[in-house]
Amino acid sequence: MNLPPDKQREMLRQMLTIRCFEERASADYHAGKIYGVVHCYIGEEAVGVCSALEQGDQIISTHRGHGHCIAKGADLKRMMAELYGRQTGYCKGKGGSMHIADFGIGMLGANGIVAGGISIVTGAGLAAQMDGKGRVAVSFFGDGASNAGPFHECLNIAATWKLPMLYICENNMYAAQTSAAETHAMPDVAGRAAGYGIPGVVVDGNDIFAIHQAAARAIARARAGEGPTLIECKTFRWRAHTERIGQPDFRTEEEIETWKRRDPIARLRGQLEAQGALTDADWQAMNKEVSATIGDAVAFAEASPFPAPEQALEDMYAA
Amino acid sequence: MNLPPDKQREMLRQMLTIRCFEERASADYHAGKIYGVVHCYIGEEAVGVCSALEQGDQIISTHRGHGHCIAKGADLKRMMAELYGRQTGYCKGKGGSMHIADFGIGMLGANGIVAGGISIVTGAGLAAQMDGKGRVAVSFFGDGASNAGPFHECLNIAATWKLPMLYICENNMYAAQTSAAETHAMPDVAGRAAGYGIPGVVVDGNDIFAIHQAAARAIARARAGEGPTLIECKTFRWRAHTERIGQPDFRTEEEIETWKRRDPIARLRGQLEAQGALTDADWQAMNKEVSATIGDAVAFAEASPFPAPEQALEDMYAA
Amino acid sequence: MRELTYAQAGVEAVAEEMRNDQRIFYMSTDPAVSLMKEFGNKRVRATPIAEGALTGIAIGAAGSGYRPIMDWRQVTFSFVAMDQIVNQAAKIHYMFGGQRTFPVLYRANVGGGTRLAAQHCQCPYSMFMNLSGLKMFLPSTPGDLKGLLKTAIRDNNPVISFESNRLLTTKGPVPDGDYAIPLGVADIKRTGSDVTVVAVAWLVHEALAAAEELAKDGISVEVVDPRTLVPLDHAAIRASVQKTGRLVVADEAGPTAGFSAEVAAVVTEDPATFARLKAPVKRVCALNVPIPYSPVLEDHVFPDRKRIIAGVREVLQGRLSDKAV
Amino acid sequence: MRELTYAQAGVEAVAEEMRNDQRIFYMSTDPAVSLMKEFGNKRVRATPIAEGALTGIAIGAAGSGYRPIMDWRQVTFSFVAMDQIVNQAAKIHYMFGGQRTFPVLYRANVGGGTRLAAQHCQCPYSMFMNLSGLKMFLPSTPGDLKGLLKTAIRDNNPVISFESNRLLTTKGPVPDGDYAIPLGVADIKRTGSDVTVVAVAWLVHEALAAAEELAKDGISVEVVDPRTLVPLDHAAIRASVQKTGRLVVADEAGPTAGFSAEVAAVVTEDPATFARLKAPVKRVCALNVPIPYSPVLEDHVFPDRKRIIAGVREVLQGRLSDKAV
Ligand SMILES: Cc1ncc(C[n+]2csc(CCOP(=O)(O)OP(=O)(O)O)c2C)c(N)n1
Ligand SMILES: Cc1ncc(C[n+]2csc(CCOP(=O)(O)OP(=O)(O)O)c2C)c(N)n1
Ligand SMILES: [Mg+2]
Ligand SMILES: [Mg+2]
Repeated sequence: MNLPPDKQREMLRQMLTIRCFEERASADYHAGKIYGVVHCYIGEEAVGVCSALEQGDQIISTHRGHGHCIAKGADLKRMMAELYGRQTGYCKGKGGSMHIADFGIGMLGANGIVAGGISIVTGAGLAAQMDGKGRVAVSFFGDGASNAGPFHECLNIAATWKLPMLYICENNMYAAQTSAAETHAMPDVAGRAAGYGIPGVVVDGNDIFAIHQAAARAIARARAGEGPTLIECKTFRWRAHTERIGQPDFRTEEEIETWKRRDPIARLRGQLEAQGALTDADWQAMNKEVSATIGDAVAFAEASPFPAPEQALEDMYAA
Repeated sequence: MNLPPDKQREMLRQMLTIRCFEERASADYHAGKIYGVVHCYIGEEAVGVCSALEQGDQIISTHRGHGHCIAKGADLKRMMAELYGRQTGYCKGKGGSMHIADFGIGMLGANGIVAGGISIVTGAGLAAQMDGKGRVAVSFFGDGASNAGPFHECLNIAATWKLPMLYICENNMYAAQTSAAETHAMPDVAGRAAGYGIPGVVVDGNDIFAIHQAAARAIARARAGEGPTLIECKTFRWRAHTERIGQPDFRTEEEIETWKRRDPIARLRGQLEAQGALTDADWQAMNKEVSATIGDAVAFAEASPFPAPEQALEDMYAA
Repeated sequence: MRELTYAQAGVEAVAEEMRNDQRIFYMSTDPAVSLMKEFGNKRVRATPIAEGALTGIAIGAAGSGYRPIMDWRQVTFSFVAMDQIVNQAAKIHYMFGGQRTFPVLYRANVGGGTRLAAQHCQCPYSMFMNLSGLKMFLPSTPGDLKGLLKTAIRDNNPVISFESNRLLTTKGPVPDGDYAIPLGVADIKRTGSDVTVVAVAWLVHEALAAAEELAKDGISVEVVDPRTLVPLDHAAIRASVQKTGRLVVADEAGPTAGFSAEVAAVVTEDPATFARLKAPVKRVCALNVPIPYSPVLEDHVFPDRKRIIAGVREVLQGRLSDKAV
Repeated sequence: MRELTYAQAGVEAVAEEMRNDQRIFYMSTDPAVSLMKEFGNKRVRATPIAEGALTGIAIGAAGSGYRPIMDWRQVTFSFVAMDQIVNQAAKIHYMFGGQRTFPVLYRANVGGGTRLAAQHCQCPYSMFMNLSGLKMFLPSTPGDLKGLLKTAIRDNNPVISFESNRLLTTKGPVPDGDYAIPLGVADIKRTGSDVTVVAVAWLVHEALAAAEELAKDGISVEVVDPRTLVPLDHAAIRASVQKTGRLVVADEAGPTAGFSAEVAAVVTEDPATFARLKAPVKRVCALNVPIPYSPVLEDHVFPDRKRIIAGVREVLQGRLSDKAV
């Protein structure tokens, strides 16, 4: 992979930002400052798709959406303020963790319904095709979502209409407490692509370069009008399905430990060090900076007012 | 194909029965004796699946359901009475053409919602598996239905749970006025089976033996606990999507004529004649008998009373 | 004025708007041939049978600057798309704090009389009314349909156009030129003083026929056609009942938690209207069953002018003396 | 009597019935661990996330002699299964002329208070009430939930159990031994003479708290908990309003075409009840918006004891003198 060291370091910083953001979100959730539910992406931060996108390209996410937001360039302050339920949040406190969106940067939202976003972003892909400006759209979803109807309906439509789409299945081997092995007849979701006559690619989901590369190829194909690609990233979440206390988790300690040893952040850091492109001091500095940014985001959120109760009645209809 | 001549003649008679039943249904629809809508199966009668089933096996059908009913052994009288909206019909006049069922013979109903029956019959397959008596269940559906979510959800579930299922896609190349070429990225629906790790078979849908044979293999597999099979029968309907007047039909005369030359009935008749297993007199006699049966069905329907208006309030809940 | 059928008025509204605004495109499993011919297969798409996905695709395209129209055809087919309707279309503007507008028009045919039985005949609009975030209407005439469709296509929110199966081939006057009817404004289809009949779609015509009949007995019926279901014109309904003191709601749907229940509540929860209400409200609705096929059964299930007349007489019972008051 | 949480009562009902009847099996994307442990993965199935298919699979298995329970979990997830609910489960018995029975129990969690925002918090039960062919209930106590679930599991029709998110961890007495509560029978949770409050689920508890508060001012509130939504106990509701002359309906759902509208109609369309009605009916419901996340906003949207008190005072306004009558 021949990305310039600057870009690589930027990728590392981004993964680190995701991790730190979520560590803080988890802590603040347990401290009662964030409400409802938080789904952590920790362990899956190697989201190398967005680094291959350009401005104007659009993505959609899932209930586990912080990583995609950050990778697409969302403002940490407004994200954290949303988690804190404040007026200054992305959704003015109406959405929370499962519903952060930033249409301005082409992030069409986290989504609380499994497979609920796939169709919406396919519509963004159709719009991109009709615009004719070479833009693409990206649907992120989990292994669990790949068993739901919209996956099939949209892959067929996108393949038939040759929509400029990337379907990115982040296969972390579990849907809540249920293993993919119990719910999928085949280990590879990517194998379903052939039925629609489109490429189906399996990549190491903890190798940000592998993902970036596969995404770059799919994006080129999409921009060239050749249609969608299905990319399956094999990965694993370190934490429980949600941050809620007392939820069952049937995964073994051993399985979790194995995957912790494949930490995508440690891996990229190691690669950069091996290339001589990152010193220990660089790493310390990066950690410090990232942690300061998260601190700023929290400070912003804490300083922001809650919405006024009556604001519940705002934003019902567009003018 | 080594089926005994008796069985072959029985298959021929069945196809002929389907055709005559529908010719009559069409005529009576246009005469105003049958209401709503009628979808004819004419040209697609080579439904060789049911001949490979045993009593106790279950099937489900679609809006185009007469053929499947007859093949599974439904009573023509009660079918015709249902079309006529009479009390003696299978559904006491509550269903009509799109909703004929005979649970007693394992026919779980025609269904007015495209892809609506696939899940229900998959539940029958699950029941068959739990019963452990080696029974199977069969889902009939069209090329159009294969693009809908339930197709995908059920194939995955059936494959994962190894349900004793046959999924039979009758690909007549059109969904109402829209060609399969416009709505499918790939010509073969069967190609989607691989994504679920199950066999996907394409057969000549106008060759009843080919279908019978493919079905027999799939049934054996299902009874052995090895899971579902997807079989795609390439076929064609001769008539418009429905019998309603004035509906658009973009198919060319030429296309229709080509398929008429592949008439599944003429084909089987020719094969039987070539084997010396059917004389012209046999054929004439068979036609006469079938036509008498249809006549009896119509007479029965016409002699049957309409339901009383208040019967609209019956059958709401089971006791 | 020109006479068009209800179906023609619908096509005309769509075609006129599509000519004026290139951002509009149309999706359906079987679009009208005339639209396909005029606008070609990119702007009028014959889609795979995947209404769930297409309902969401419309939302996404709308959020990206287009103005899609998704024609579900029979409303019973829309249930495969219900997640996208309930959890996405209705919530997306609010949930994200109003970041984007989502101008989508959904079209759905409702009602019976077609002998197509339970899986094609249904009037489930109150299920959609219960949602927060969607607008919707159900016109009774070609002219109303065209005018409301035009407004809906120009609206920046998801709107559902419920269109009556029974009225598709009925003709009515349609004004020339460009006109639009605002959402949320009821139309008094006949003025009267003894009883208010609030009716929608086909039942408006049955109510008018009933009114004609009742007039022979000196009973004066006011027929209020809300036209829009959300937002519902509370003021017009209440004003009429304040005048007449009596309410019959006529609806092709079943009563339970239906449009008719909502109208009953809107009237009886308003102190000024309640104060003038002289008789119990009366719902004249379909019987509470799925729609059966056989004409004898189907016709028995649906309300009609006869049942409206009986309903009106019922709310007038023993109270004709009130008229003098 | 033993005290169990609402959630425990639900699990207990299911487990007891599953022990007694081998035809019962359970499907959910995340079934309760205790059920999985006791009954194993064939009778308690952790399914793919495909609620649409599974809802239909339940119907098919029911028609083949089993008695499936499909747990949709949050009711918002059931919308992906809406075709199977509306077009299949609700219609299949009637449409086919009663050929087979389809004993399926569907479970769904409803309501807010969980800070999960619009795609997880909703009270759309009136959307299901509008259908013909399904029975459904929404209990307010662990004891009611257990008794109704047992009846539902033994019923030979599709039944939906709506279960309140807010009540999952609240405790209440649950009788020992086997008992079942019939569908369609309301429970008067408190008797009173001035105003009837018809409430469901969490609002029953808020109504009881409101009644306690109002009692201090000498206002006597009767709290009627219908428990079953379909069939709704019209007689009990009407009898109570005939006694009190006033009706407040308290519901965590929005008002439009909601459960509350249905109750208002049931009361105001009945001549005997209408004759005794002394004041406008009052709906105390959620505000008409999708449910927002931030606690400040969410708490503002939902009705509570304070709003019930205000509602009761409103229907009593200027009429306290009636009490003497
Ligand atoms: C339609 C629907 N069904 C069930 C749920 C509950 N649920 C939320 S996340 C989840 C698991 C999703 O698994 P996957 O798609 O693999 O994503 P992951 O959580 O592993 O990132 C489930 C079952 C839901 N939100 N929507
Ligand atoms: C969900 C749904 N969408 C649309 C329709 C209208 N419709 C009825 S049959 C049909 C075409 C079905 O095509 P296919 O599955 O290929 O079956 P065929 O008619 O060719 O036998 C359509 C679109 C429907 N009944 N249900
Ligand atoms: Mg997963
Ligand atoms: Mg077809």
